[in-house]
Amino acid sequence: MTKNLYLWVIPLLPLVGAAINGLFGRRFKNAMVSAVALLFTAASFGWAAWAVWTLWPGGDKPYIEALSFPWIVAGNFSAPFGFYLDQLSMIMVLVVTGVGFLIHIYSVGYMGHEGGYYRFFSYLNLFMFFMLTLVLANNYLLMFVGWEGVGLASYLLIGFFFLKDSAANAGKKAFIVNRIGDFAFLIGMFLIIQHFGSLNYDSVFGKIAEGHLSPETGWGVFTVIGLCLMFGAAGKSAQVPLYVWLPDAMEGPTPVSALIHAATMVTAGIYMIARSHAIFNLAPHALEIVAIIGCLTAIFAATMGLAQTDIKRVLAYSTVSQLGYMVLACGAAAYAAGIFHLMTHAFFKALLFLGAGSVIHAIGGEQDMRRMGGLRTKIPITFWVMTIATFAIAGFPPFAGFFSKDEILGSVYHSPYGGPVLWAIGIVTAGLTSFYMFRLWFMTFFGELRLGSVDIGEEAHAASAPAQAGHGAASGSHGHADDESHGHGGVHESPWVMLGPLVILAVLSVVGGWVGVPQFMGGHNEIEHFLAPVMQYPTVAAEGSQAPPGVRVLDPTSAPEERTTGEWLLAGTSVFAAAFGLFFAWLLYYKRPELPDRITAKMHGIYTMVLHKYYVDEGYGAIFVKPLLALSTAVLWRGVDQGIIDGLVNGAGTTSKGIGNELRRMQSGNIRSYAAWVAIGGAAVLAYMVWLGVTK
Amino acid sequence: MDTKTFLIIAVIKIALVVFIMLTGVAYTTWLERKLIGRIQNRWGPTRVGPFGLLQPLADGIKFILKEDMIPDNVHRGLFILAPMLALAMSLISIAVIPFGETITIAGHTTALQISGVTHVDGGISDINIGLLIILGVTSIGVYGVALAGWSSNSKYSLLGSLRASAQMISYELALGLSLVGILLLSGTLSLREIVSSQSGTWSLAGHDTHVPHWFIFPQIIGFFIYLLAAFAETNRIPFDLPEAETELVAGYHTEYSSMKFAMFFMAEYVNMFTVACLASLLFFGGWHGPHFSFLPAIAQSLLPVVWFALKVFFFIFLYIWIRGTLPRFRYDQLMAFGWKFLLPLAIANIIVTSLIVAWRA
Amino acid sequence: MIPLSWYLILSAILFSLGVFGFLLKRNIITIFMSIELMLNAVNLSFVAFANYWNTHPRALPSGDPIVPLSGHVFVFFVMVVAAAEAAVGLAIIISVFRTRETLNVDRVNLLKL
Amino acid sequence: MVHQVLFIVFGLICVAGAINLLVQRHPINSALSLVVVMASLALIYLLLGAEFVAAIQVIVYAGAIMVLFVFVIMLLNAGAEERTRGSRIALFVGVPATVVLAGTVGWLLVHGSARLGGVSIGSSDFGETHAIARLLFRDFLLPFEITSVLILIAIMGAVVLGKREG
Repeated sequence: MTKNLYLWVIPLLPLVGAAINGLFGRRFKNAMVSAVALLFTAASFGWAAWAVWTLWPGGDKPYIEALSFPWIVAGNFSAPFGFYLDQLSMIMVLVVTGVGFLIHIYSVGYMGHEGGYYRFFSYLNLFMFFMLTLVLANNYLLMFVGWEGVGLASYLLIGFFFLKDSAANAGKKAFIVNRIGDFAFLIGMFLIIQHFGSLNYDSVFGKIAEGHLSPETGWGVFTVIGLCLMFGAAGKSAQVPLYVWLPDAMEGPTPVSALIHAATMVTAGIYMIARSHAIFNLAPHALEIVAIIGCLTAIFAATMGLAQTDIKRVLAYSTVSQLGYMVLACGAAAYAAGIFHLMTHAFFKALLFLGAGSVIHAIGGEQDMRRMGGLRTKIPITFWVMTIATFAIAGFPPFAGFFSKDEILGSVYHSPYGGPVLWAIGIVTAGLTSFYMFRLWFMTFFGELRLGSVDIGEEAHAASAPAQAGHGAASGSHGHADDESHGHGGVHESPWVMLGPLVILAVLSVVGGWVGVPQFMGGHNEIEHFLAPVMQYPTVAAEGSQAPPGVRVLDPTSAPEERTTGEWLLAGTSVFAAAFGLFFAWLLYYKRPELPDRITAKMHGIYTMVLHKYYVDEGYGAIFVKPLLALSTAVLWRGVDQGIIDGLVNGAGTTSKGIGNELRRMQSGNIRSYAAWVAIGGAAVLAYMVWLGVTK
Repeated sequence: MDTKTFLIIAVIKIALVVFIMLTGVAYTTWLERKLIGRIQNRWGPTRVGPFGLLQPLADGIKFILKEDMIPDNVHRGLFILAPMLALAMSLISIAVIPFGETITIAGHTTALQISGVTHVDGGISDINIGLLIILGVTSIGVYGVALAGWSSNSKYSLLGSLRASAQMISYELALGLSLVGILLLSGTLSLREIVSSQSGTWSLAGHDTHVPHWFIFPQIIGFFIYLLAAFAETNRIPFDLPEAETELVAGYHTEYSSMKFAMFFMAEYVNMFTVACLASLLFFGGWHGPHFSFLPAIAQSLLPVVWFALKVFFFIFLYIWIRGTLPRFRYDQLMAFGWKFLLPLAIANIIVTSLIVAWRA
Repeated sequence: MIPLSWYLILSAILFSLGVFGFLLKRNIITIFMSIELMLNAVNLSFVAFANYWNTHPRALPSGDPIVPLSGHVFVFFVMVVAAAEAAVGLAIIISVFRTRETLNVDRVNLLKL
Repeated sequence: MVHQVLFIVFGLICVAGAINLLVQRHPINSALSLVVVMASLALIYLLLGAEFVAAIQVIVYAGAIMVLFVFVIMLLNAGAEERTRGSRIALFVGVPATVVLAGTVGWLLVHGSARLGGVSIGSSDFGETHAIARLLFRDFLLPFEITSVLILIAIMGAVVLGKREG
């Protein structure tokens, strides 16, 4: 690691781009704005690639580069501006910059005739800067800066169409929910500082490796830190308790959803868990909880995805579900599988979103799948690209999705924290995933175009209120400044500037999987080996503290090879589940389109429950939001502000006026009353002196 | 010298001195009327007794027998109190005046002074703030005049008493300050010691000048101021505006008749006597005079008293003489003279004497 | 041999009588006189203490002994101040009388609110 | 013994005079009763061996200040006091406060009299004029000068106030 890679240049470039666009964008023409944005993102991607290339394959020691001036020095705690490049962050950097660059190109076309063009690109670049700092940081604090920055960027981008109330509210919701997660992350960091004295990765993991920890850091502490980090990740990566913001985040323009809510930001949580695997490995309970949370999210989101009619909502729920998979993988201590799925998911989910974007673009901003249909012939390229993506996400063999999901399911099955139960739920979720993806695929591309013809059945009205409101408005203006795309009737294919990235992503979705072909299928699982050094910190139990009875401490270094026999069986079941999902989707939405209505009529109760996303939003509203609002208005505003503060101030005024009035009466103009007061005063003084004398 | 004998001696002394003083007062009235008469080229009282000598007796009886008339809506209490107050205050000052050294009668020696006390070792001491007491008493005397005028509830007497008391107050200042010179020389306030400090003769530049060591010589200005202030104090002729017949009827004692009027009159004359005694004591060396060795013991001890009496008589004569010659001051002239001339002069005198005393010490 | 407290009691009585006069009387001059009475009461206690210090020498808290005669000197100063006060006070009373035709304190209340 | 009798006599005269000052309706009477009080105080001073102060008391207080008062009373001739309901507070708060206070001070003095010890005529030259003079003109010279300035100011004030306008 002799050469200095100047890693800090990578995040700096998008920042400069964001600054230029942000400050001078108003005066640039759209072309100039997009040129600046693309140039800087490309430069950043190039630099990152060069850095990875020079470091390839990166030994077992991570490359650490600290800037000269210290950032925070407080007593014996110091947080430097440090950058950290090891195999894990190599992957993340490449994914972030690569997918980011593609999405930039795409949004040039997509946002072409939108208002605030320069604002959009400066926000995107800003997002890139924060994501890169998050990924490249060498200590938790700098990572936290990126963490917050990314939250800010998502808020700005979700609320890009700030004229629409629903967009602004969605932005706020996303930010607040993320903040709740960040709060837990902060507590986790504080605990790390307290127990390890520093936040730098190398010093924290080094201490764990050598095992000389301060006496009181036992199992309990690791579990607590693990849970805090996990809760933080849940906030950012939209896991069960804090996932509510992601579906609403669809209010933002589609490229944003693609970049932030599919490829990069939501994966930050998984990156953080993977990065702090040393801590989690010493906290088996935490790992179990993570696995359970991941699995729960997966199945839960998948069920919600079934009933959605808005194309982007479906994709949003599928993202939540896939994230659930990744968290499940981390929970099962198969961090490499989680990262691998993260990478492949980035490709095909970005592709799905951008494809949906071009579909919406093609039919003039209509997002409701019930209105679409028969687009197969009208926008063929988008159709083929979406098909590849759908097959990838469903998990059919040649595509990336199969390998990464299978890797996760396999490792879950064998992991001490996972076990067959979670694996079974995983398989069911896989089935549901392929069902709703192919439902989307059939409704969008097969049948005939139902644009504006069918009246929106009670089904639509029954959709949850915010989506509905957004939906209605969307169909109307969807923020599109102009309506001419709708006006001139015909559905037209998107321009090449949008289709180019789609095709590239499609290729990646296919090729991406081959990187991690497992042993038993002939491949030698390069990604596993590639990430091994990162994961190789021996997490042997610290001498002093014994693992609590009954919990086997996983030793990740145990070679994964010897479980080949059952692999074929596992892979087969997952493919079967995917095929089963495809068959049902084909049956319901292609062969006998009237079936879905009959099924929904029969299972009306369950259907409305699922449609309304199990009333989680309303529940949160009732449990948290309303009481908080009531508290702040009744108690804080009325009680404290008006009552106490104003009360004090006005009170002081009135009391002094009152006293003044009383004293005024003393000036009675009657000399003898003055005399009386003089006498009383004299008497008082004398009495005091006497009292003083007597008591002395 | 137990208290009993002391009381007896004191009573005897008081009775003796008061008797002498009152007869003296009575005969000063006679003397005054005779002298004024002679000055105004007429005889004065001759009818009653040889040369009118019994005239004072006749006046006294007249005053006693006259109807004591009290006008109505008059402040009765104060009306009666005023003359008593005036007379009492003037008589009190006599208690402090020493007449001579000591006198031994029937083996008991006592000082020729009402408040004088003879110690076992023969020393004599009296109240050591005698002079202050006289000043205090004279200032209380003003009440008599003030109240008399006010209580008789008539404009003339009120105005008369206001003027009289104003005059007495302002001249009291000059009187007090003029005596400071004497105090500087004698260094004490007790009259007996002042007199004793005037014995012997002045020695100027070393050799004896055979001039008796009286304070009149160094304090001539003081004496002059004292005399004028004293005349004003007693409302005598040059300053007797308040009860002048030609002005405000009879000043503050217009409404008074018989005995009360007599009291005022006596008070005035007793004040004259006090002033005369003081003048002789402070300035003319009291009872110091050339004494002859050939007199018998008892006469020898009385000689100083005779000298003292002669000096006092001289001042009384001076009073009457001035009364007969000088015209009356107008009121504003009177007050201006008191405040603008006498007072500064007295202060100047004090400064000069104190410088001299400091220089000689 | 009269106990000091008798003098002080007498002084206290005079003082409180002065205060009563100060409070109860209606005529300004009488009020003024009761003030003089109060001052006299204070003088009495000064002189009493002067004599007391002479026979029972005491020291000031600051250490140096109390000069017995200082009581008399204080009385002297009190008198001087009382004289000055009387002069000015009476002048004021005269001017009040000249403008308000009355000496009754309750009538002189132009400062009433 | 004689002293105690004398003290009680003069004390009673004093208190009687003071009470008379309160009781009398006409200011002239209260003025005269005040003169009586001052004279009896002078005598009490003599009892305390303060000759010079007694003389000064007579000359300055009784002789000058009270004359001034009598003078003004005579000049203004305002007549007796009239009963006007002036200030209630003076009556109902002032008086009781003073009574209570006088009571406590009195009780305290009586209670503490044993500790205080006695007072006697004292040595002959105690109240001597020259002793006071030495003290006055040496230790208390500054206050003496200041009071003289005070007197000057008082005189000027009185003259200015007393002058008839125009």
